[in-house]
Amino acid sequence: MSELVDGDLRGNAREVPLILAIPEPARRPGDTPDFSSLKFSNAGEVRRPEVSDAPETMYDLATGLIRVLDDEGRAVGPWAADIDKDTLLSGLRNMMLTREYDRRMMLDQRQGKTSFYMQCTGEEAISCAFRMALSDGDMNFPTYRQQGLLISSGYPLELMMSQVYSNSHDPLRGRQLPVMYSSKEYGFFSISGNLATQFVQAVGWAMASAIRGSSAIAAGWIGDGATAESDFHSAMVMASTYNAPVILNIVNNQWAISTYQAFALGRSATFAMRGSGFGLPSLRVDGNDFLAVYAASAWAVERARSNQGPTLIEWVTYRAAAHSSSDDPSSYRPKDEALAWPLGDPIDRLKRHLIAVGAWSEKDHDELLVSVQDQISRAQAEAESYGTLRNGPKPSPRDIFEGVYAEMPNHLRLQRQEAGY
Amino acid sequence: MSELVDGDLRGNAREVPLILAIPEPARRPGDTPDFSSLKFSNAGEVRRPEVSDAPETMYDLATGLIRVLDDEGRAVGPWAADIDKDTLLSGLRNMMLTREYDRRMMLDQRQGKTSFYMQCTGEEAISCAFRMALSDGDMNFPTYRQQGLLISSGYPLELMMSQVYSNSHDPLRGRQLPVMYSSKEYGFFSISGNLATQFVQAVGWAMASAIRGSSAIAAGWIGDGATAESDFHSAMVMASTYNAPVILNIVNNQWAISTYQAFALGRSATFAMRGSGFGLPSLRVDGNDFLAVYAASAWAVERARSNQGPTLIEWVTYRAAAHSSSDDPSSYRPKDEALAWPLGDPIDRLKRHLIAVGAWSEKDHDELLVSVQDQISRAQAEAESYGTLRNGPKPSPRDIFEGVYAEMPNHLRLQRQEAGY
Amino acid sequence: MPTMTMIESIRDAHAVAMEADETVVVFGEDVGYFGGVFRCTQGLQKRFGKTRCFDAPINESGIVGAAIGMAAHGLRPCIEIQFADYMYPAYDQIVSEAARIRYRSAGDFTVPLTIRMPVGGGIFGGETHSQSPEALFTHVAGLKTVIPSNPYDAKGLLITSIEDDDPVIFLEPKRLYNGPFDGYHDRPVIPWSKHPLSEVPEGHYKVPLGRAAIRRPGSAVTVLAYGTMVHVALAAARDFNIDAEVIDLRSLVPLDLDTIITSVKKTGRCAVVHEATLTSGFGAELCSLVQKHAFYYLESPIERIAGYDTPYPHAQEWAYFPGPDRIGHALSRVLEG
Amino acid sequence: MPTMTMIESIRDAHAVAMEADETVVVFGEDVGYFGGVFRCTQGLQKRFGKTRCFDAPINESGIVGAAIGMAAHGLRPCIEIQFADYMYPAYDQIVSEAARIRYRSAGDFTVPLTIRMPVGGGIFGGETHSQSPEALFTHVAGLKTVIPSNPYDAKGLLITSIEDDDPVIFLEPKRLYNGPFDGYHDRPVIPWSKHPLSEVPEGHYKVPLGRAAIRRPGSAVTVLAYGTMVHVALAAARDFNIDAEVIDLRSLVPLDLDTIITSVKKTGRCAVVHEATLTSGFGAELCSLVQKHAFYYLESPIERIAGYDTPYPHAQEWAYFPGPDRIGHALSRVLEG
Ligand SMILES: Cc1ncc(C[n+]2csc(CCOP(=O)(O)OP(=O)(O)O)c2C)c(N)n1
Ligand SMILES: Cc1ncc(C[n+]2csc(CCOP(=O)(O)OP(=O)(O)O)c2C)c(N)n1
Ligand SMILES: [Mg+2]
Ligand SMILES: [Mg+2]
Repeated sequence: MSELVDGDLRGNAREVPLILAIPEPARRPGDTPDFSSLKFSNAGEVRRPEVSDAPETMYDLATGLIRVLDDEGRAVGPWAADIDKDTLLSGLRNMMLTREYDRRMMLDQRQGKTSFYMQCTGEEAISCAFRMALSDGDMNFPTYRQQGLLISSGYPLELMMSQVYSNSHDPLRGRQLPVMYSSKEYGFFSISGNLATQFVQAVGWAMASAIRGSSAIAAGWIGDGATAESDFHSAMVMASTYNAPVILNIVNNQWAISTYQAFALGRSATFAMRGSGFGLPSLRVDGNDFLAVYAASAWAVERARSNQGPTLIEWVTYRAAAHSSSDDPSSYRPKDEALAWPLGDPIDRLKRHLIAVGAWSEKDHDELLVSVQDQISRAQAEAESYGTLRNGPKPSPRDIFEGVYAEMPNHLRLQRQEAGY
Repeated sequence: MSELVDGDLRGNAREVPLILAIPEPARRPGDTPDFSSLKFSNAGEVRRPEVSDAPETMYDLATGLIRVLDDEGRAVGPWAADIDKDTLLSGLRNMMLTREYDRRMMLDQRQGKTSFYMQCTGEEAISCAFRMALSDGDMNFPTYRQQGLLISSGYPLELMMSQVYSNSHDPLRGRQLPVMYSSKEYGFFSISGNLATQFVQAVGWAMASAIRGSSAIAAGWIGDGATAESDFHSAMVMASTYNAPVILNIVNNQWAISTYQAFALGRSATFAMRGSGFGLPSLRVDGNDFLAVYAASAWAVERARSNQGPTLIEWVTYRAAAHSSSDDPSSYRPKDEALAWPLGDPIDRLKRHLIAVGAWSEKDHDELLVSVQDQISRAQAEAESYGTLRNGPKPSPRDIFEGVYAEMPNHLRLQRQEAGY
Repeated sequence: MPTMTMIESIRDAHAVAMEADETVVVFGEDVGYFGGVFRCTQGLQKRFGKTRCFDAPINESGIVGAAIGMAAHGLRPCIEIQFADYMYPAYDQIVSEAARIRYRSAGDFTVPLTIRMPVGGGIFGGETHSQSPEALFTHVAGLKTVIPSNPYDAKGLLITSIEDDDPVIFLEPKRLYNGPFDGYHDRPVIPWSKHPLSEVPEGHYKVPLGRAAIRRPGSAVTVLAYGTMVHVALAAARDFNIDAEVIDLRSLVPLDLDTIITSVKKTGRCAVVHEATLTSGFGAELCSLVQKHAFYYLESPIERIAGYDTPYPHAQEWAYFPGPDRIGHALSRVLEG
Repeated sequence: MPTMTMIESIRDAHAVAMEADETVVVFGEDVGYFGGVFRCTQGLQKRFGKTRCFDAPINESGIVGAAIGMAAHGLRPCIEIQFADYMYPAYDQIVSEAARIRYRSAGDFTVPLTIRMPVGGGIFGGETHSQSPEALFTHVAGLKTVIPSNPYDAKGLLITSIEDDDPVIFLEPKRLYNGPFDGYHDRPVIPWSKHPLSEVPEGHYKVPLGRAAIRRPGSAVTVLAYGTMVHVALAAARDFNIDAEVIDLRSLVPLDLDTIITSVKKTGRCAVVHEATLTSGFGAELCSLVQKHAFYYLESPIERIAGYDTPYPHAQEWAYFPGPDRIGHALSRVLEG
């Protein structure tokens, strides 16, 4: 293309034509999956610094991978904490509930009961274990793939489903796209359709907590792709400058719709390294390892709660399902890539750990699955009785006009009257 | 303020009230200046890696400070290159021209010949030496404090002044605020009033150069304060992802109007570290050391030109003058802080080096100053003959309507007619 | 002549423009390998190579900012914002930069840039996949704003936009991508192939900016519409038996004021239709122009039929959408007034 | 009663609001130690402490985004954008977030946030220190947009805005900061102390949103104005000897439509004045409302006197600015029409 170069763009010493680099995933549809370019540590390999250590001594944590569960399901290394069996079992249940919930809602979307749905298959450990490390009163600023936070906090499943169905019991009165839940009471900030905006809002919430001398901390959530957004930077700057009590979570599930993580990552080896550039302790953690997630979360929670400031965490995982009900990943990645994911499945791994330590059996597991499926079915039946997007009772069109402002201004009242609602 | 805490914000294990950290400069008006918190290397101390070294082996360069000139004016260490005398003398002249130009324009602003002016006093080495390391055809995307780039490229001073005066010879036809120059021919992109936008535009220009197989590279410029802006991030992401042939320059002059650099910097030790978070080689350089600036610039230029990708450079300097003609720094920093700046004055340091190596004398310097002042005076007289903002010939009001689009649309033609121009 | 959907004709416009001019480059989120979430750039990467059509990080400001830099270098970028609802992070680069660089540099640098984005509702997309932000562009001097209503115009206008030397905002009514939509959401979808304006010439042709099209001549009332609402307005005229003159504006800036005023002087009545929220929508500008230039011809107040001044709701989409019924009743008011 | 400049009354409003409510926090670029480049927050950090009034990194999106998070926590942030021209990087947080969080969460979270920003020209600020982007806010459902024209209103409206439970965009005409300005740039500056509306009560008082003020009763034509243009319109009426009824809107959303329509029905004529660019400016909305609600009373077309559809130029500032002369001639046209 050298005929395109203007004469005046040529300098003296310019022999080499410049080249634009375009990232490309290792494998595309039809290829055999291959994750060999990703660097993972072994379970137990990464050190565990004190929460009070100076951030600049911790930059190595941004390139390793904190893992606790080894291939035999044993908990090993410095991040292996003594977590009681009940906690682990409730974590297992929460993950399974999340997965069954997703399965059911996806099915309902396919059956036309709603317009849209998004699963978090394969990523359940991250939100479920993280939520268990938080306290009530703390606030999450989630993306659309942290339904596990709500489920782990005991939020009524039938209300989640009612939101997905946009039915007459939808707490958001039909206004929001399915999965865009909101619950102040359960520490779950209203989800935005615009990527990354929540990340800096989380920092602001944490700043407010500090301004008010409260002890509640905040957690921001973002996907690997969305770290490219500007508000990722805003959040890092604000958190770093004001030492805000916030945990900034990057869920790196390798994909952003059809775009491989390398487009957001660029030349850096890991997303966690972004935090080092802001002087923040930054952990890179196996997001499919419930025990690692729990331990790293608890570590960051302690840091924030004790006025030692923000922590950035990159959770390494894989988006096993489609991006959303509108997406078909088989057109941009190998069909069986999820199965080849080297960090396995989080539910399976926790189950094997529990069996390995003698706290669980295949039979227990089967029974739990039945119980979980039963719980989902009952919630679903209840939610459907309140209507779905296509059938049954619905939020009122009057609701279109309400809640735009605290009090309805005249011009909206007029529009409502003209509309006849 | 604990009565402010809502009951429901309290968790279980929350003894410690959280605290918001607000950065504060070491000294305020009335205090004795103190820069002891800044970490500087000695001249010659920082190593010089090969341009082709792997970025991840270079992160130490982001925390050191590349310096060449020692306290005796000698050029020492691995970054001391063999620069011929003429280059250094023309660098000296360019810096002095820049300083005298600033002095004169500031005076003219005070005398009402224009509305506004911005000096770069103390920062001259950065743009002057950098420009000398570039080739014609390369493109800068500057901020308002890189007049040294234009001056060093031989752009006519009377045209710069005409822009400042918004007079009848103003190449920008009176449309732009003073100092917002533009010259494609001289490799100087149109300056924007909105901070940081140019940083990612520079990356785009470099990407285009690579797409077209050209060999011209781009340089983006940004202030320490403006690194907090979102487009700083956009630039880093784009440059890192596409390995764009661009040099990303942060001019850290310690202040952003009244705001100390720590508000943008946060917990990180240096601005250069931001680059490490993107896997980019990142240099931290004494910006008041002409030889260091030249050497580091040449290194980064070679990297970009040879398809090895972007380099981030933090130039450490001090904004010796007010932010702009509208600002009075004595209300937010010690009056004599500039004098206490540990890295000295760039003109003075290059002069002492030239004297130390026997290539210059006080007398030569005095003569050069006279010649520079004379050049400025002649240019000024010429520019003023074309009018100033308050007196003499001016751009036409017709110009308001032209150049909004390539061709004037009907609605604008109508407005111009109605306006009577 | 082949018939095409709007997606196909947009894809074709890209290919024609890229074939004709090596400086045309295309990029955006998911537009490279995958070909865009609406598939409007499918096949381009394969055909023109990875440096002519490529994926981008999710950073709208960065995408537009980089495109501005490319344009300053002499390329002609045509970029996609995945949904218009996601253009806000890029708004500074669009308003403060793309729109003003020619002016502020006195022509030293220019920005021949096309920014495509899907707009409008009707797909149960909720508040962040349904917006129509055209008025946020028409207020900005230095931008052109274009919105086609059919495959023929989409291709011709997109080629014109890419070849234009100024930044053009190219709005694509997503509800029209796969077929014309007259607002009756509960009736079967009609394919584009049944619509005459799906006949799209092969190769290069242009539809000029600033030229409206009269889609239905009439004498009772002038209806100003664009994008999806052209089809809905036509349905309203048909079903309410109103002899409306329906004008498809096609480009909002520059605007074809002559066609508008000539029509209003003939009909003596006027209504404006858009999906965007009413207050300060582009309909307000149209009203103001019509009342100024045809004041003494107007027999009744100009009506605006628009989105309500609320966010775009999900479940209540069809109560919110200005459908044929709402338009029909408004037109009746204009006729009675 | 003390007289105050607009800067002083804004400063005072902050102090009163912060004193009354511990949840009010103030931050922005240079607003802490220094007290803001226009000194509107001077003294607040000293008086209320560093966690109630503080400096911010230069990141408008971050400032607004963090403020939204704080508001969700229960604080009432009042933040400054240094110039309205620099709000664009925050536009996504304002439009997609602040404006919609109450709605999308069905009241679960709310955003009691005030965003102050200086607007308008007249200080030789060039294209990026002169803009008037009010229409970019009035188009957005969920925002309120307020713009005072004098010290009394500035304090009362700012207190009301801070205490309001929804996001309020508070626009401060910077050319009025230090004195009323009637558009005659070459005449000596008059200090606020000579103007009756510089008398500002001490302590707490409110001026309600959505209530316009008639600054000059008249019978010949209704002039709708806000901010600086109120003073310029009054000068035009005086110097062209026109019995205009000059209405100071004070808040654009919510709008005092009653006062406007009552006046137009009385005068039968109307003109709208603003500094913002004409096309799709807020004047278009006002025109549309007036022609709809007072159609049968109007005797001539409504005129808009506004900024030209170009960026704001530097040297030609006074040719660009809609001064008393341009307004006077337009009013004469309205009277003749
Ligand atoms: C500002 C903005 N730009 C673009 C989109 C469209 N979009 C929705 S999800 C998505 C991909 C996000 O990927 P990632 O952050 O990795 O999260 P994941 O879906 O993998 O959980 C994109 C581009 C959006 N919602 N908002
Ligand atoms: C988007 C935007 N926000 C705010 C401003 C106002 N402003 C102009 S210069 C400046 C300080 C910039 O400081 P820094 O980046 O350190 O550059 P320096 O002036 O020190 O060279 C600010 C806040 C602006 N011009 N643009
Ligand atoms: Mg992802
Ligand atoms: Mg600075």
